This record gives sequence, structure tokens and C-alpha cells, in this order.
Amino acid sequence: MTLASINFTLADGRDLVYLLVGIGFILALKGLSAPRGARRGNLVGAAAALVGIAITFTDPALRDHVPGVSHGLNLALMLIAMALGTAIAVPAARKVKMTAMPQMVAIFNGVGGGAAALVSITEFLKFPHGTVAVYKIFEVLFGVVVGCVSFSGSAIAFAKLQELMTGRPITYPGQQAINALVGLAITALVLTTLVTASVPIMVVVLILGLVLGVIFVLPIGGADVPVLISLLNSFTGLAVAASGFTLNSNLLIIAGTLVGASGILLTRMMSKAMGRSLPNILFSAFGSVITAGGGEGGQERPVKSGTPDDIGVLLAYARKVAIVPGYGLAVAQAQHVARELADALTAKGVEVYYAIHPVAGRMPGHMNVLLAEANVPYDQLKEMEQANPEMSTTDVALVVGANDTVNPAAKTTPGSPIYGMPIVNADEAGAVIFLKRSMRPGFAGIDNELLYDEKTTLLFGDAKDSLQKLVAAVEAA
Amino acid sequence: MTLASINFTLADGRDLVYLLVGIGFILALKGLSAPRGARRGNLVGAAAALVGIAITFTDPALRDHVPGVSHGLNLALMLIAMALGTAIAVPAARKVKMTAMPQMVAIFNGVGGGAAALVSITEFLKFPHGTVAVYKIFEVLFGVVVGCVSFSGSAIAFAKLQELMTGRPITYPGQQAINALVGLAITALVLTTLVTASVPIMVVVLILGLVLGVIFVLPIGGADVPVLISLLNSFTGLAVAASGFTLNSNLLIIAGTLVGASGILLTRMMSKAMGRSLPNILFSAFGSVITAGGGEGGQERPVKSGTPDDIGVLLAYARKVAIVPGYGLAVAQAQHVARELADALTAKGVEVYYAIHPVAGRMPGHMNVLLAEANVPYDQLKEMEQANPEMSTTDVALVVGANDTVNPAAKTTPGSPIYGMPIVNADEAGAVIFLKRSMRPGFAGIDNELLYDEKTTLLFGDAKDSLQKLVAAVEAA
Amino acid sequence: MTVGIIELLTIFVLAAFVGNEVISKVPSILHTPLMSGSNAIHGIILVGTMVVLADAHGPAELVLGFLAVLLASLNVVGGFVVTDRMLEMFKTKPEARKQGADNRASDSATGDGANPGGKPS
Amino acid sequence: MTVGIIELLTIFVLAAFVGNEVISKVPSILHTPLMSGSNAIHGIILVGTMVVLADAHGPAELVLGFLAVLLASLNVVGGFVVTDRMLEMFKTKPEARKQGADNRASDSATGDGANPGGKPS
Ligand SMILES: NC(=O)c1ccc[n+]([C@@H]2O[C@H](COP(=O)([O-])OP(=O)(O)OC[C@H]3O[C@@H](n4cnc5c(N)ncnc54)[C@H](OP(=O)(O)O)[C@@H]3O)[C@@H](O)[C@H]2O)c1
Ligand SMILES: NC(=O)c1ccc[n+]([C@@H]2O[C@H](COP(=O)([O-])OP(=O)(O)OC[C@H]3O[C@@H](n4cnc5c(N)ncnc54)[C@H](OP(=O)(O)O)[C@@H]3O)[C@@H](O)[C@H]2O)c1
Repeated sequence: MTLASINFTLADGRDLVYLLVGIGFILALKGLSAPRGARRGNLVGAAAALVGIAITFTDPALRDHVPGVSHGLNLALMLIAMALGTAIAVPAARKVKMTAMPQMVAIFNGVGGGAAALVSITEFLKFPHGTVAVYKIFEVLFGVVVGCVSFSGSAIAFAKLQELMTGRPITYPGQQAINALVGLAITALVLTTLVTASVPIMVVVLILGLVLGVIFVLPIGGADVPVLISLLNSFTGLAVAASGFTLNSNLLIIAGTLVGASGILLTRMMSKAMGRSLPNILFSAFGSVITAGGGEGGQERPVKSGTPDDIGVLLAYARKVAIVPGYGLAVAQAQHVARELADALTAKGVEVYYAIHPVAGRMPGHMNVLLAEANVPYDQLKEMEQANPEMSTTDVALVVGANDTVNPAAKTTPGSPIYGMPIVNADEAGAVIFLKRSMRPGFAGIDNELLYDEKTTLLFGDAKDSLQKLVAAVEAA
Repeated sequence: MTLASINFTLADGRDLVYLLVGIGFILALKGLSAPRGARRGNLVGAAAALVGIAITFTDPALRDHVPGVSHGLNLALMLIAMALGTAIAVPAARKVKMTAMPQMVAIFNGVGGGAAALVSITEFLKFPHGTVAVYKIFEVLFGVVVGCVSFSGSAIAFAKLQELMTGRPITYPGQQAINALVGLAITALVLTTLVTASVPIMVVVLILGLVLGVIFVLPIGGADVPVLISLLNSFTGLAVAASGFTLNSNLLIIAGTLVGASGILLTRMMSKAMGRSLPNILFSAFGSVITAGGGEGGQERPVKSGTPDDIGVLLAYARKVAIVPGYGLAVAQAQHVARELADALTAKGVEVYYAIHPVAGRMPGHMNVLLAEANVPYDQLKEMEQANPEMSTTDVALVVGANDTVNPAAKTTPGSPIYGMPIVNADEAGAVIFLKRSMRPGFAGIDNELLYDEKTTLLFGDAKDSLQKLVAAVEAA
Repeated sequence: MTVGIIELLTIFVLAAFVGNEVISKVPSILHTPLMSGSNAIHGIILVGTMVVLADAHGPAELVLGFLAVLLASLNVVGGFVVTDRMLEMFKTKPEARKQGADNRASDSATGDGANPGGKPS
Repeated sequence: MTVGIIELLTIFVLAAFVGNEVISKVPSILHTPLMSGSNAIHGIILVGTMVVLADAHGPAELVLGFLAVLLASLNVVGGFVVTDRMLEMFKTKPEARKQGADNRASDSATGDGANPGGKPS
């Protein structure tokens, strides 16, 4: 009796600590509401997670006598797995290039989904037969399916981004029908399992979940993948919440639900910024066809290209220059040189600002992260809404590796796939300069009229090289 | 066994409904984030409450056999009390004048606190002796004390606002010490009761709680009372949450905590808008001394007063006029005539806008409510932050029953009690007109230099009368 | 029984976060309706008073319970009615309002419903 | 046991509201860190996998449990480290940053800490 009551107090204390961990996670997310407290917030979250993990070592499951369980072995395996995980994750996370961030996030998300699915599977195997409430079985199956979809879906997303496979959408006839069929099969089998609690059927559900993840992601184009990752992130969150219901853990429910809700919201905000609906992103195999001439050669319309020296002079004698960064800047890692150019221009008395499109690059806020890395002063960074009114008084718009996000077709061509997406109005500036390597289109695979405009000058080459030449030219001017 | 499981299902269903009621309350509050959905939100909240009350009639407590309880009698009493409450509340709420809203809210808040306290008291009386966890006793005592403070505090607040007693702060020597003593006594007795669970001591705690509510509110000046009501609102919420812990009711915890959190936040936002700290509002007996000349006569400094006709001409030939409403407009119920004046001026081609100070009047957002009642077009309403930059290009600022909220002392006189409060910069307009009845100061009881400024003209009289004369004058001009 | 306390605490903490976040989005023009609206919400204590009165026995408990139900009914009914009255004034759409100010006479048919609050101009 | 499900559901609903409200305040420049930060948070499934592995018996359960702990550790550790790396770039204060851009040489002592990310200009 006394012992039981002590045990009880311990369990109670542990649950209280878990509540504090949950609060820590909420504070971590709240910290992200401004750049200022964001990093501290993340550290709070990490500390909370650490506390949560540490306190779990006091769980009676690690000590209570169960026939056939040797706690020493289990504990050893646990510590090995954790050490191994840390040993792999830390260097990987430390070394990854900023441009490869989306892949990294995809892989971490996938393993989380896998872990949640494994928890649910093991709990299923432990169910005593015939005595389990239907909703318990449902929680478990939900965790299995959603976790598996998240796992295999993230793996394919990773492969696409890492260019282990083509980034173009993979389509085949009857694709939607097949996907729907798999979905239906899963639903039917889940319903069967609710009644039978049969392990073999659960295994089939598990496999179908993995299959669904793959075929769900295949038709989604490489550049839509970040939106997809955010959605899969939300799936993992829901799978974790489901494990929380199964294990009666408030903490897992809170953490999982927070992520689930935030992922869905973030997905919607991203698709809105891209001017498209979520179903359109998921099911339209966007980018599978190149809709305009573009491509490698096409009909060779005339464009005006300039030398670094000409352009350097143009920039140095302008009053106001807007730098419009895009995906190419990220690929070329040209953010530091871009800042050097801005500094050189500022030194010449030119007013310089960066016009940041919300979905420039391949991740939301991609450009902000890069330019922050290059220590660009905050007051030079302008979000699209603030930048656009200034464009008409800007002398030169210097477009560095951006394309779709300055494509006027979004405003003028109702049939265009990007029609309706808000763009940076570089076309309203006095002159436009494009730094890119070729006439190839951007992510959306469509031609950009602005390239052929008479006030446009192109400077072909890698963005970093071109910028370096421009810095020299400006300093010489 | 079968019956028990049916009973269980009913209880489960009821709890689910309570969860939906809680969601309804959250949605009601979310509705208030924009005027558009606010009313629908409130109806959702009311409907949720109705559902919650209806489902409670299925509670087994209304049927389960308890020795000595005649459920028929109890149910009859319940229905009578509810009918009586509705019969009193509906007409009172329907007929109350807009200016008397704060009192009304105070009284509804007080009765809620009283109800929460009564729930806690009854639960305390029902405790089986010696077997109750300490935290259960604590929850109950918390509910009793906080509910009682809210009840008696709201009653005094009501009396002050309804002018059943003086609105001036009531102070006496050693006041703070006495309050602290009562607080300490309560704490000590609560601690004692935690151990003894003694009913007589609980009764003393109860009485002391009522006393604390009274002496806590006495030194708070009439015009600080709205802030106080918001705080007491939050107290009632917490008392309700405490009852929720006692009764194991998720719904009461959610509803009470929502209100508790929102009340505290609102209190802080209001005190910020008044440029003062919450402790200053609660403990400084603000407004007990008239700090500047002012009063009924004083040293009779010269002021310039004008006739309605002169002022009417001035207004009619201005290009841009700002109407600055204040408490006096509310008292005089002059909002409709103010709109008529604005319409008359607009018809003459004058640009008219209202400059709304966040704490003009006696409730937060008071002016917005009144002007919305008078159907003032939204685009003419400007919050202080938007209005101030326009003041320097405004020809005439027409101050209708406002005083403190246009007092430049807030900017210029570091010693002044309102120093630091943001104000509507009526002093920057080309000419200033005050509509008020006398030279008496506003709520803060301090003189207003702007009244003596050479560009200021006063029009003495009730705001509604004065405005009516101005309408006639403008139309004649 | 005691396991419940952690769940209740968790609900308390989460509700506090929800309240805080939701309220911080309310614009200051709606602060008075917010005050009376949240006031109405805590009137749901009526549910608690009903349960208390339901198994009250002896005159003391009956009187206390009766009073509690009465007070709580006042709170919840009055709270929602007062709030509705305030919000009624905000109901017209911005567009309709603007038009209404300009050409009020011709507009009364197209506005969303009658306009009991405002006096004719 | 079954009473618990309602509490768990309540916690779920409230957490969803909290997540929704908190996230809607995150500015778009922080969306990428938000994605990886929330990714890290669901790594707390590690706690669940630990409990599962703790009383696993038989090789099948042991292997599953081991894998689960491994995957979850990757998620939680990697997630927080990656997020920290991203946010590191946002760390300097606006004021310090601006000054830093203007007179970088004289400023390095007063800035808050070393600046490993940015190259010298
Ligand atoms: N940010 C997000 O969250 C997100 C998510 C999903 C999809 N997207 C989509 O991604 C697109 C982003 O638009 P964006 O304007 O930033 O980029 P973009 O339209 O994809 O264009 C990138 C341009 O950079 C050039 N480029 C590539 N490598 C370069 C290098 N090393 N040096 C110089 N130039 C290089 C490419 O032309 P060359 O090959 O000729 O050099 C290409 O025209 C939008 O369509 C958006 O919807 C964004
Ligand atoms: N809004 C809130 O939430 C809130 C809450 C608490 C406190 N307060 C405080 O209340 C004050 C509000 O400032 P305020 O500028 O609106 O008002 P105020 O400073 O209180 O001044 C009101 C003025 O209206 C005049 N007045 C009264 N009845 C009148 C009538 N029938 N016709 C014409 N004039 C009349 C009074 O002068 P005569 O007597 O000479 O006519 C007085 O000078 C601030 O100090 C604020 O801090 C506001």
C-alpha cells in the first residue's frame, strides 16, 4: 500500500513533467512568431524534449517484472539505438548545405512517421484478443496507416529532391483510379480489422500504407515537393497523436496535434502564396509538360545580352536598385556575393533593397534564410507587398536566378499555369537585368516574356560568377 | 451489467457534448476577432450554452436515488430558479442604456462569481471527513475566496458606476496595511482549513473573501472601474475553473480558463492604452485629489467661447474636420446628432473623420460601439494611430465631450498623472472647438491647457444640444 | 480518480493558451463586447449549479443551490443578451454601411435585413 | 479507463486550437524554420518508442522496438539541430546588424558573440 502510493506519486510527478514538456513545445512554436526569439524558442523546445526523454527512464515499464523480458537487454538496446541515432543525425544535420535543407527535413520527417507506425504496430501485437475497445483498434490502425504514408512518401520526396530520381511528375494512365483503389482497399481492410483484430490483415494494411505513400507522391513535381513535405509533416504529427491516444500519453497527443495542426495550416499558406489550391498541387501533376516554347532552344527569339562592364556602369549610376533573388541564387550559393554587390553600390550612394517573393526558391522563406546567412541588413529586405509599390520608382531591377516569381504572365495570361500568383513587379522598373545561365525556364516550366522585353538585359552564367564580375565592374566604375 | 454499460455510454455521450459546448465557446471568442463575424460568434456561444444546459438535465444526479433527497422538489426549484433568472435578466439586458453597460456587465459578472462560490461552498459541505485529498480542499477554497471577491467587488463596482455611492476613490489611513492584513488572514485560514477541513473556519474564510472584495475596490476611482471589472471578470472565470476541478467538469475548466486568461489579457491591454500600469490602477487611488486648478471656479483664467453660428461657419468652410468624441458624447447620447453634423458637413464638401481614442469614454471601444449604433460609415472612423498623422493637415478638431484623451499634458508635463498616455493630437489641428458644459475637468481630474489655448473656442452646453445648434448653423451657412 | 487531476491540469493549461491567443487577436473596437461576451461564457457555471442543486438535501443545501442556480441563470442569460445587443450595432456590412450613408433612401431594400438600432437620418 | 478517452479528446481539440492560433502568427520569413522546428517536435515520439522497447519480449518486438527508438532519435536530434542551424542566421539583432553593415570592423567586439555563419566582407 505504501509502496503503491509512492509509485503513484512518482507517476503523477512524471505526468506533470510531461505537461511541462508540452508547454515547452508550445513556447518553442510561439518563439517563431518573430525572428528575435526564434532561436531561443527552439532551444527551449530542445531542452523540453531532453527533459521528457530523461524522465521517461523512470517509467515503470523499464523495471516492472514481466515474464520473459530482460530489462537489462532492453535498456542496453535502447541506449545503443539512441546513441546510434544521435551519432548519425548530428553530423548529417550539421553538414547539410542550406540548399539541401528540404531533403533533410523530409528524411527526418519520414523517420518520425516510421517510428510512430512502429509504436502502433507493436501495440497492436500486444493487444489481448477480444477484449479491446473498437476505438483502441482504430487509433492503432490510424497510426499505422498515416505513419506508413508519411514514411514512404517522405522517402520518395527525399529521392526526388536529392535527384536520386527525376524531379518531374511521374504519371501513367489510370493513376488517379489506382490511387483511389488503394485508398479504398485500406479503408475496407481497416474496417475489417476493427472487428477481427487480425494480425495478418494488419500487415496487409501496413504494406498498403507504404504503397499509398509512394504512389501518392510520384505524380507530384519536384518543385511542389516542399508543400508536400509540410503536408507529410502534418501526417507524422497526427500519427504521433494517434500513438498518444494508444499509449494514453498526453504529451504525445499535444506534440503530435500541434504539429498536425501547424503542418496543415502551413501547407495552406504555402499553396496560397503559390497562387494555387492544395488539390491542384497534389493531383494535377504540375510541371509534367513544358507548356511554353522555352526548352533548350525553341524558335530562337532575339534577346539582348550585355557585358558585366556595361551593366556595372548602369548599376553604379542608378539611384535605386532592387535585387530580386530566386532559386538560382540559392543553387549558386551567391548570397554573400550579392551582399558584396549591394555594399559596393551603397558605397557609391546607390539606394539598394532586396525584393523578396514569398515562394522564391524552393522552400517558404528560402531567400530570407539565405540572405540572413549573408548578414544582409534587415532594413534592406522588403517583402513583395512592400517592394512592389516602389518598383515604379526603381531604376534597375537585378533579377538573380529568379524566373517564375517575376513572370508577368501571372498577371497577363489567363491560361498560364501560374496565372493568379502574385509576383514581384520587376517589369515596372526602369531597366531589368537577368542573371541566369541559359534561356531555360524556371520551376513552372513556362517561358518568361520579360526575358524578351526591350528594357531587359541578360547576363549569362552562374549567378555567383556573374555577381563577382559585377562587383568588380561597379567598383571600377 | 448491461444497464451499467448503457449508463456509461450516456455519460460518455454527455461528456462529448460538453466538449462540443467548449468548442462553441472558443469559436464565440474567435468570432470577436472581426466585427463581421462577431454577432454570429456570440449566437454560437449562446447556442452552445443552451445545449450544455439542456444536456445537463440527463445527468444522473437528477435521478439517482440518494437518501433524503426528493428529486421532484429539487427539479422544481431548479426550474423556478432558472425561469426567475431569465425573467429578470432578459428585460434588464434589453432595456439598459448603452451608457450603463459597464454597470450591467459588473452585475452579471458578480452573480456569476457568487454562483461559483456557492458551488464550491456546497461541495465543501458535502466532503466526507478525513478522506479528501488536500488539493481537492484547495480547489474548493480557491473557488470560495475568488468567487466571493468577485461577487462583493462587482457589487461595489456597480454601486460606484450607478452612482449609488461616490465614484471618487475612498481612502483612509492605513488602507494598504489593512488590505494586506485581510489577505494574510485569508491565506493563513486557508492553510489551516487544508489540514482541518473545518466548516466554521471555511465560513470565516468566506466572509473574509467578501470583505476583501469590498475593501479592494473601495480605493479605485470610478473611471478606473472598467479595468477593474475586466479583472473581476477574469476572477470569476478562475472561480468557475476551480469549480470545474472540484466537479471534474472539463467544460467548466475550459470555459472558466478561457475567461480567466482573456480577462487578464484584456485588463493589461486596457491599462496599457491608459498609459498606466495595473498596480497603479488598483492601488494608487487615482483621481482622489484634483491635482490641478480646475474644479468649479479656480483662478478664472480667460477662455474664448463662441456662438453656434460662428462655429458653424468655421466648420462649413473648412476643408477637413476631425470629430473627437469622448465620454461627454456618451452621456449626452449625442452620437446620432454627431452623425447628422458629419452628414451636413459632407454635403457641403467638407472631409469629415472621427478620431477615436482607445480609452475615450468609460469602456474600451466605447466610442466605436456608440458610433456604430449611429450608423457612422466605417471609413470615417479612424483609430488614434491613423488619425494622428492627419491632424496637422486638419483645419478644425471638434472635441465633443472629450477631455483627458486630448490633454497635451500627457505629452508635455512629466509630473502629470496621465503623463505617457498616448493622446489624440487635437492640438495640432488648425483650430480646436470644445463642446462641454463647464470648465470642469474630465475623469482624471486634471486641468487641460488646451482649453486656454488661443486657437481653442469653447461652446458651453450639453453636447447633444450644442451639436443640434451646429447642424442648423452649418446648414444655414 | 487522482490520475484525472493531471488531465484536468493539462486541459486548464491548454485552455489558457487558447484564451490568450484568441483574445490577443480581438481588435480594440470590440473590447467591450469581448468583456461582456466572456462574462456570458463563465455563466456556464449554471451547469455546475444544476448538478449541485440536483442532489442537495436539507434546507441549507437547497437554499444555497437555489440561489446558485438563480445567480448563474442571471449571468448566462443576461450576458449573452447584452452582448448580442452590443454586437447588433456592428452587424451591417462595411459596403452596405457606406452606401447606406450616401444614398440611404434607395438602399433600404438591398441591406441585409431591417435596421432596428439606427434612427432614420 | 474509458473515461479517459474524453479527456484525451479534449486535450487533442485544445492542442489543435493552440497549434492553429500560434502558427498563424508565424511570419512567412520563418516558415522554413517552422517546418523543421515542428518536425523536431514530433520527434518526441521517442518517448513512446522507449516505453514500447522497454517491455518488448521476443526477437520480433525487440527488433521493431530497436528500430523505432533509432528512427525517433534521428528525428528528434536531427530536427532540433537543423532548426538551430537555420535560426542561427537570424540571431543578430536588427540594430547590431545595421551597424555591422555600416562599420563592420569596429563593431565585432560589441556584437553578441562570434559570427561563424557570415563570411567577412
Ligand atoms: N519557395 C517555395 O516554398 C516553393 C515551393 C515549391 C515550389 N516553388 C516554386 O518555385 C519557383 C520559384 O521561383 P523562382 O523565381 O525563385 O525560381 P525559378 O522560377 O525556379 O527560376 C530559377 C531560375 O534560376 C536559374 N538558375 C538556376 N541555377 C542557376 C545558377 N547557378 N546561376 C544562375 N541562375 C541559375 C534558372 O535558369 P537557368 O537554368 O537558365 O540558369 C531559372 O530560370 C516558383 O514557381 C514557385 O512556385 C517554391
Ligand atoms: N474607455 C475606457 O476603457 C476607460 C476606462 C477607465 C477609465 N477611462 C478614462 O476615462 C477618460 C476618458 O477620457 P475622455 O476624453 O473620453 O473623457 P473625460 O476626460 O472623462 O472628459 C469627459 C468630458 O466630457 C464633458 N461632459 C460630460 N458630460 C457632458 C455632456 N452631457 N455634454 C457635453 N460634455 C459633457 C465633461 O466636461 P463638463 O463636465 O464640463 O461637461 C468632461 O470634460 C480617460 O481619462 C480614461 O483614462 C477610460
